[in-house]
Amino acid sequence: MQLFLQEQAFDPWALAGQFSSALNGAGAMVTFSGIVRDDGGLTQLEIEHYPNMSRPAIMAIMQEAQARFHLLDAMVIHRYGILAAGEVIMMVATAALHRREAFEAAEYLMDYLKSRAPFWKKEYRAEGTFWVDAKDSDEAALKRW
Amino acid sequence: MQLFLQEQAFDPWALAGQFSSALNGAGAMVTFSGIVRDDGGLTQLEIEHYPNMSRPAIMAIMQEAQARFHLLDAMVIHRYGILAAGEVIMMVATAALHRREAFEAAEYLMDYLKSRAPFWKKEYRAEGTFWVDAKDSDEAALKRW
Amino acid sequence: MITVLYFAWLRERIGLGREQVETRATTVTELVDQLRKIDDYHAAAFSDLRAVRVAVDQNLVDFDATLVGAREVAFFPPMTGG
Amino acid sequence: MITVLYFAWLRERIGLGREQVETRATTVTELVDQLRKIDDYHAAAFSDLRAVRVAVDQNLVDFDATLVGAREVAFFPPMTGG
Repeated sequence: MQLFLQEQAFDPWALAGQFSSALNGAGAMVTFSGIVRDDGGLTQLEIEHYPNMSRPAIMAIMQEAQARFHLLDAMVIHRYGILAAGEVIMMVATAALHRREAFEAAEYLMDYLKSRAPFWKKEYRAEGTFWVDAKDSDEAALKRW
Repeated sequence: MQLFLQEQAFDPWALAGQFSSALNGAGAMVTFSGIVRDDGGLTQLEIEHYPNMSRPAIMAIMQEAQARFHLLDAMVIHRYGILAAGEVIMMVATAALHRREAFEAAEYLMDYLKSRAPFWKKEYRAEGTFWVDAKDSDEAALKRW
Repeated sequence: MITVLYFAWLRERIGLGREQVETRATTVTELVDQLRKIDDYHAAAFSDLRAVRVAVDQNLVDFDATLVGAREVAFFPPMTGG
Repeated sequence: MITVLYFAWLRERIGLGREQVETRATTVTELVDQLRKIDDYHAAAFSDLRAVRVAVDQNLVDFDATLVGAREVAFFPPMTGG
């Protein structure tokens, strides 16, 4: 399993290709990429994180996902710092024998990263800066697991 | 929306990158890749399809997915012919404003491609050749939708 | 005259992937009854219809579907795409 | 001596991201009561604890969690990762 936390931009598809090439015996691979959504008014997105905690918190989520969904491998990349609209914020990749496990593990990882990994997003707009509120729907999504 | 049906191998991550680059306003992108699973005994996999039907059938599934999950874009690549273990059989990519729609659309596409697109898999093993049986679990997966 | 197509193990069991059939069948079931009489291979391929799916003019249908106006009927096992 | 960390709008409202606090608090709640008294900024940041999450030594905990042996306590809003 691999976890990258970094400020600099990354090529998600080069990393997905490396992840894919290293697989052995997998039948299914899922990737999720989160993109800074360009809604017309956003000039940039700042992502703050808690460095001492983000790595162990995400590693714990990944280990839980691996055990629960019998993953052959998993990868998470998450950026922090300043991002422009259209840039990839983060990517999750999962590999398993069958599609159901690969899909569920990716959704599980995303649901936990959204609400349990110590990251906070701040939007920069012409009108000012705004911390993104946590959504009730994201907290509710955890109940599925 | 793009659909590629082809005999030759493809680079899924180059295509995913092109798909990603063309997105405008998406917040979430999901890919699924199906891989010829190397279980030790498989020497090759042959995929037969019904050329007159496979393209319209998959296009209909993609249009249904786009409408149902408000997709910004979708892409399907599916190979036929002879494949070796470890090769990518097919890829689905979906893009939406939010992660739930992108995930659900990819799962919906996969569930329908598995059981409603006219493809048949034949395994080549030392002991002989075997047509892959459709799984009850794949038919059952459609009930979710 | 209808074009009849066979895929996967139906094609292998019958020994051909396509044939032109002169028929007065008005439903898929009637066509299957006619095809069964061609030879033992056809009869064997259609011995258990629970294992067979059918498309009329590239659309999945049930065996009681009409053949009025149909040009191409395909028989095959449950699909295993993806 | 405990290291107290603040993130996101708590950091901005309090005006600093980290401070060393001499405390006899045995729970997070007791520590919060002490922090509130530092100045109006602290008091404002902790005015509604429903909007605040806390981690002790990098583990998410409830406000009644013990501080015995704790070295680092972090306060922040609900997380918005992914």
